Amino acid sequence: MIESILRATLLGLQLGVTFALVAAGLTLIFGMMDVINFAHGALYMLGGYFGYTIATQFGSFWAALVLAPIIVGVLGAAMEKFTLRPLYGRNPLYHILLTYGLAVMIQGVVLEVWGASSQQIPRPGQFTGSITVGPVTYPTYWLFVLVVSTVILTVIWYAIENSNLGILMRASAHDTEMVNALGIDVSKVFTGVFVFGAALAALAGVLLGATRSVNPGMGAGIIIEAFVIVVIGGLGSFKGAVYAALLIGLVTAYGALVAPTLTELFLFVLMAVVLLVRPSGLFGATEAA
Amino acid sequence: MKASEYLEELADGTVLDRAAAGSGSEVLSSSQRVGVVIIAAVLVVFAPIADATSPFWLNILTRILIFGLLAVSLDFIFGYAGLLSFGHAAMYGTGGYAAAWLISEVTTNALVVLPLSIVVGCGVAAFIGWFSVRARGIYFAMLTLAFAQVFYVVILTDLPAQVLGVETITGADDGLFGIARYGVFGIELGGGLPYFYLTFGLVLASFAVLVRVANSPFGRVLQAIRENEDRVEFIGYNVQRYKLIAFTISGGFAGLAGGLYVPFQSVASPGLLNWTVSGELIVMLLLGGLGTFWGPILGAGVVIFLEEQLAGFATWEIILGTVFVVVVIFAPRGIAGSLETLASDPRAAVERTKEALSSYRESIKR
Amino acid sequence: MSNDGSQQLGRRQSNSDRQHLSRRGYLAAGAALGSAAIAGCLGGDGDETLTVGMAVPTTGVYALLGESITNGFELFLEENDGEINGQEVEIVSRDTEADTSRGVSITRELITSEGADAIVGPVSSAVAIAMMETIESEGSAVWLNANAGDYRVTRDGCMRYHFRTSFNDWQTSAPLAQWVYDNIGETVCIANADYAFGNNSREFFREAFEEVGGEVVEEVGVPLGTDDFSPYFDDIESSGADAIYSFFAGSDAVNYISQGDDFGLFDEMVQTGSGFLLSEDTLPAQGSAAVGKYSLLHYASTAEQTQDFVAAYRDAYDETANVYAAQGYDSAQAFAAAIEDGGSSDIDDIIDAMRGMEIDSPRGNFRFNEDTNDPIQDMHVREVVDGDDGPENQVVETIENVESPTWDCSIY
Amino acid sequence: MSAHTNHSTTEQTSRQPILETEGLTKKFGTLTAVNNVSLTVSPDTISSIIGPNGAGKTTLFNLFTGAFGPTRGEIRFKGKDIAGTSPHSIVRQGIVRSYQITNFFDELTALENIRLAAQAPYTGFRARDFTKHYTAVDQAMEDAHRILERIELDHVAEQTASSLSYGQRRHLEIGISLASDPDLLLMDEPTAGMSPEETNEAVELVEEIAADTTLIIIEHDMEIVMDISDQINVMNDGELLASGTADEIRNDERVQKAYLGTGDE
Amino acid sequence: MSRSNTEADGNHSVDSDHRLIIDGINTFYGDSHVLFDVSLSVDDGEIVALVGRNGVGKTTTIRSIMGLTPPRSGTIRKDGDEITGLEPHKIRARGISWVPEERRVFGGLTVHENLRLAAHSASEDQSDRFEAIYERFERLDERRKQKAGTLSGGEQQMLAIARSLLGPETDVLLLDEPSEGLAPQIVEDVKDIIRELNDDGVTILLVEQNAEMALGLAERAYVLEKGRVVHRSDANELLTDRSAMEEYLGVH
Repeated sequence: MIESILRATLLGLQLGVTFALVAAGLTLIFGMMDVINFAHGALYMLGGYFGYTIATQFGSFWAALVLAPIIVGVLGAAMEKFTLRPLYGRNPLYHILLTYGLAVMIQGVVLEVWGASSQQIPRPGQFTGSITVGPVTYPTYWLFVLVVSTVILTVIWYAIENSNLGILMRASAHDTEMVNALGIDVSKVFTGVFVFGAALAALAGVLLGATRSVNPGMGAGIIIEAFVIVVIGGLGSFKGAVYAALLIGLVTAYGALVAPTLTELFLFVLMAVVLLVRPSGLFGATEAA
Repeated sequence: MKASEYLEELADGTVLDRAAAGSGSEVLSSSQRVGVVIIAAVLVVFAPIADATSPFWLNILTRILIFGLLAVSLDFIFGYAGLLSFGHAAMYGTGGYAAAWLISEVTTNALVVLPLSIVVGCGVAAFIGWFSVRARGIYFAMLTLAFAQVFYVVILTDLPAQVLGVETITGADDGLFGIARYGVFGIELGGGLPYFYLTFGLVLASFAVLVRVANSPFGRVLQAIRENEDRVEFIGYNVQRYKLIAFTISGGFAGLAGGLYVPFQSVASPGLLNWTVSGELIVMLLLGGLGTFWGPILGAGVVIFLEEQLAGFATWEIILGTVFVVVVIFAPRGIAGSLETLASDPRAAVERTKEALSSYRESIKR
Repeated sequence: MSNDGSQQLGRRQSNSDRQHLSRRGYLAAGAALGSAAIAGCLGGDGDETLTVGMAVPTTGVYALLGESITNGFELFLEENDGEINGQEVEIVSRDTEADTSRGVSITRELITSEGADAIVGPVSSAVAIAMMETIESEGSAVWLNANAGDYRVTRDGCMRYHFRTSFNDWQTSAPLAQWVYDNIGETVCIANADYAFGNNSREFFREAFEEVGGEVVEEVGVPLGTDDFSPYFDDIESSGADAIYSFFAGSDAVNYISQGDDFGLFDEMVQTGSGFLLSEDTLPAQGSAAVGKYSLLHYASTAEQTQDFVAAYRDAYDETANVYAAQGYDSAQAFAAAIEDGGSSDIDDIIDAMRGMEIDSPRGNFRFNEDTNDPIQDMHVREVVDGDDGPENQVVETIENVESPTWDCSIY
Repeated sequence: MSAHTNHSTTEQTSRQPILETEGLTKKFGTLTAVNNVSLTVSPDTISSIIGPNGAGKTTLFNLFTGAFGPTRGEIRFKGKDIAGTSPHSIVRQGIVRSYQITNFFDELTALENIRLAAQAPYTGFRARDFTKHYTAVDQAMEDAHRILERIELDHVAEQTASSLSYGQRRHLEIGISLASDPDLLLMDEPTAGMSPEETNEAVELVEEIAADTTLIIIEHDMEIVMDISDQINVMNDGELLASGTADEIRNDERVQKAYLGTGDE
Repeated sequence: MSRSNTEADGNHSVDSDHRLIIDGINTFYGDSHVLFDVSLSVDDGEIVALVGRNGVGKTTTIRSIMGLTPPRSGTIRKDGDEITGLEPHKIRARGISWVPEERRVFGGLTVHENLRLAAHSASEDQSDRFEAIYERFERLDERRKQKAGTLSGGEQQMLAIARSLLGPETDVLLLDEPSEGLAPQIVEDVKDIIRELNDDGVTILLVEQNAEMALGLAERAYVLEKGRVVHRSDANELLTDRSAMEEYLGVH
């Protein structure tokens, strides 16, 4: 019993930090550009597929971990420049339709290129066994995912709090026009944030693609979870997304222990409750602004 | 501009105004009414021909009408009253399930079942709305999404049966199947043509009712809420209650659409309630033209037609996705908006297209 | 999260059906009201072309299955120059997704608009159950059930139009019970995907296992489309059973096997299950984690009698033929034989010809039960071993002529 | 520069106040926007609220209209405590506010803007409110036309509000408030940004309205304030510094120090 | 008044004295026409006031110059180079800096972060300039780590001005309603700062509702009404012209 709770905790944390990688991009993109990016799940999926191809073709997981986010980042840049940018300043609804269209498109492309069957990214050789700590035996690779994601999140967190770029991002989420008038080319920042978010989602796709199967439904599967996280955390808040992702990760893991069929229900009830109690999410900016 | 400003604009609908045709005046101008009547007449005449030559097209048409009704019900609350509901699938699905259950257990009489579908749609909408109408903009959308997904999961996991300890109520992931079509006083409406006429009649009537309500004192208050929610409150209207009632009315028509769709398909499946249905509906609305009432029906028609036609192409998702992307970038007022511009001033339409293209080039150059 | 949502985000049509595009385009141009469609509706005698409607998913978790069925069907046609009994065969393929409502729509469309003489599919049992009403009421096409194994189609439907060219869920579960009891142990933990098909499999297996004297000590239901299985492993492990019996398919099967391996689930317990747990579509992704696990299916790509089919399939599609491809192939065989035997594409003639028919299948011969149209076939217990191109299934025992219950169905 | 002559001082004191606050306080987090304000407004008078930016004038208005509830204290309107009542029902009870920044329905016509407000008392959730055509609420339509004439916008009735000139928009703003048939009208800087002629017209309109409505006005133009007010309330830092007639305020030392400063406006 | 005479004819020639020339700009918000052929100029080292009532287009003029709401026609030149229609960050790079109405400091950022952000757009390292800024704005120095949203109105105004001085060298400062909502004493402080900056050589275009304050600071003034320049003159001259003050600005 204790073991299963500890394991579920580890799983919940691991899911939390990887979900946070996906949700971080989503929330930052919303914060700065007011874009509700429905295609974000598709970018995560592309990460999984590029990761799979690279890992199997070059036989190196590490190449996949580095290259897939770069490729998806470049695709994200193109997406931002050619489809999103002309729509800035319009009602965010149009971005919903646009990115919905993009998600459908990318899914079609994935089916064309990779086909419909489930794949899995081969794990790196060093992480095949499992580790036993106290009462818990846990697969090494899963711990690796937990550690790597946590490290990346911490670095991002620190950067957002302290670096010039982080200050820039927070300021842009607040008032892009003012940032622009201070002499900063905001459209470059937009592209940068979008690329960054896309690469993070792709990174999560590679990391999870070696524990979960890579399949054409994975993008649409994660986007709703990501939305729930972003909404609970507060649209535009990175900090909120991280906390909410951990919350959702743990709810998912514990929910499976308690009442598997109702886990999904918990997520939405949680989201509804948070919105009713704090309409702008846990760390929403609306009240402060 | 700040996010919060957009949200405010979204909430009070000032951005949408420009997309919405006919705001500030009558919903559905008299020339548009004539158009609706003509199209309706054509459909009445065309139906038996289609039935005799290619019943498949009659089927498509029936589906388009049902989805058109669903789209108009959403347009009433979203395009007209400015509340983006991301949970319309819940009312649609529960209305459908109610019909399925009643038909299998009680009666196939449409005069009994359909009103109850409407009541169930209203009830679910009132429940969701009661929690959600206090929120605005994106938050309203997210709340409706959350509650609708709750209904989806409840039906998918057959929670009522689990709670009551009976074998099945919603049929879980299988849904309810073998649902017969309606009869009215012993007249079977099982065939394609009778069912088409039933649907057609009800959709037309619903359309007329919604247009009428939109043009009623109540409806005008909704329009004002879309434009400036706060001020409506400060000229003495109970805005929350207006929103709740509007959402409930809209839910009733969504329930009716479900009640028409389920016997038509002979199954009620949990997929009816999934968020993707709500998402597809919004696509239909934006594609057709928000706030125009007739545009969304057109949008429903185009989406269903494209899905059917492109289904022969291996890459159809890519094509469909591209169509959405192009429309959204170059024709933000939807098909209805483009048609209106084209009809009123063809030269301006050409100009606008040129403008749209050059501003696109401009924006990607930077 | 359930995968139901994902299946709807995009819908897609089989890419194995390209030659058909031009006709669809032609129809799109408005000719749908023309003579081709009318001729199709009339069906039957004097009809030069036979129309086969493929009602299978080409998107979502079941997409690969749908594609394989179509490939198998087309392989047979190619081997016969695209003709059956001298008549040209046209395949019209439509995506059911795993959406019951859509399944009904396209079944209706295939029959009424395309004038299909046969409906092949579907993959999902929920879709099959939903389709029953339409097939029955249209009454003009034979239904070659190429995968949907839910016994309720036999029990509740019991339709003369319905022929299983595949299996039913009793066949892929119950017969394994005796083998597990004899070869592995007396206690079993059942872990299955918590939906109709998985639960049917669980019930059938438990009944059979208890009947032979074994004990089911734990049952673990996992929601369909689960990404992370580890929270469920503790219950399975702590049951202390000798064996696990599972029903999972597609990405669930991949996740369950590879994560179970990660967590050392199979160190103490022997994994068994329905054949879909360890099939050609999942093995490459499961990799070495799959080795040493047993499953029951009416097909094994390594079986001797199957090798010609596997070779032909590899030539055509550069892939190892899976069970779904075989089912598609057999659907084509059954249809062709019925047309040739009956000498007509009239629905009644087809049904008469097909009743009790024996098929020379790549899986080994099978015949239709004369009361239920369900197959009577050999079932293979298979073990995953390391092959030349990665893991593959080796038949360890064959249970012959497995005949399922009739569930009070007597069609004729 | 004398007090408005329409209302005599004896009349004011002899009648029950229309609006009365007691210890009214509103805090936003750590900021106290309105601090322990007790004031009295007599019916059929013009009261002004003056004070520097941030003194709490607008917050006071927002408390009166129910935009938010007070942290502490009472607001009595016609003897009834209305603190915490929802804005729409406060409007129905007779307190209406007009805005400094025009705040109406840009895409609707001038007539529609007014008609909507005039319609409120005649509309509820009865069947006919859903089935009738909106133009068929005769009483509201008549009221709307009457008010349009009164604010001299009848010639632009069919133009959309967004196409009106600045001055016209200001009039429309007042018209909307009048359409709600207020007993107590709160006006936020009715002359802000107006030219001298426009200002004169606006003052005339205000005085005309005052003939049958109690008014509370936030205004910066001291000359106007001194000219038309029966009572002047001076606020500073959320507190009510002084309250009295024009002469009393003019001679109040605290007011001179805190607000009028060096000025000889 | 030779200077104002040459402008009165409306035809400007490029003159090296003119830091900033706005020539016949027409600006729209959507379909609504806000500025009508507005022309004005600001010379090197000057303080010029742009006054008028609410909603006459003062802020729009500033926004047009800054590229936030680019004019549809007309030209804007800085030091003789046309900058019309450039994006705001490019205009900032040319030395024009903007202190907006209502200050618009980044409330969630600390005082120091606000300044770091402004310095970010400069090509060279500006860390040494921070100290000069903090020396000038002592109140900010004390509150380096405080969130800007918690500052008082006056402090926020100081921060907004300080922020405009970091980044690329500022030689033209566009000040929009710096006295708005400030207590009289604080307004005096703001005036002092504006004078100091001007003494340091910064050219200033000052938009004010508070006409007396603006005219007290400025050398020259333009009066806007309904989107048009209706008056231009020496600031003192306008200040003493009671009828003009009353007519245009409602000051009695």
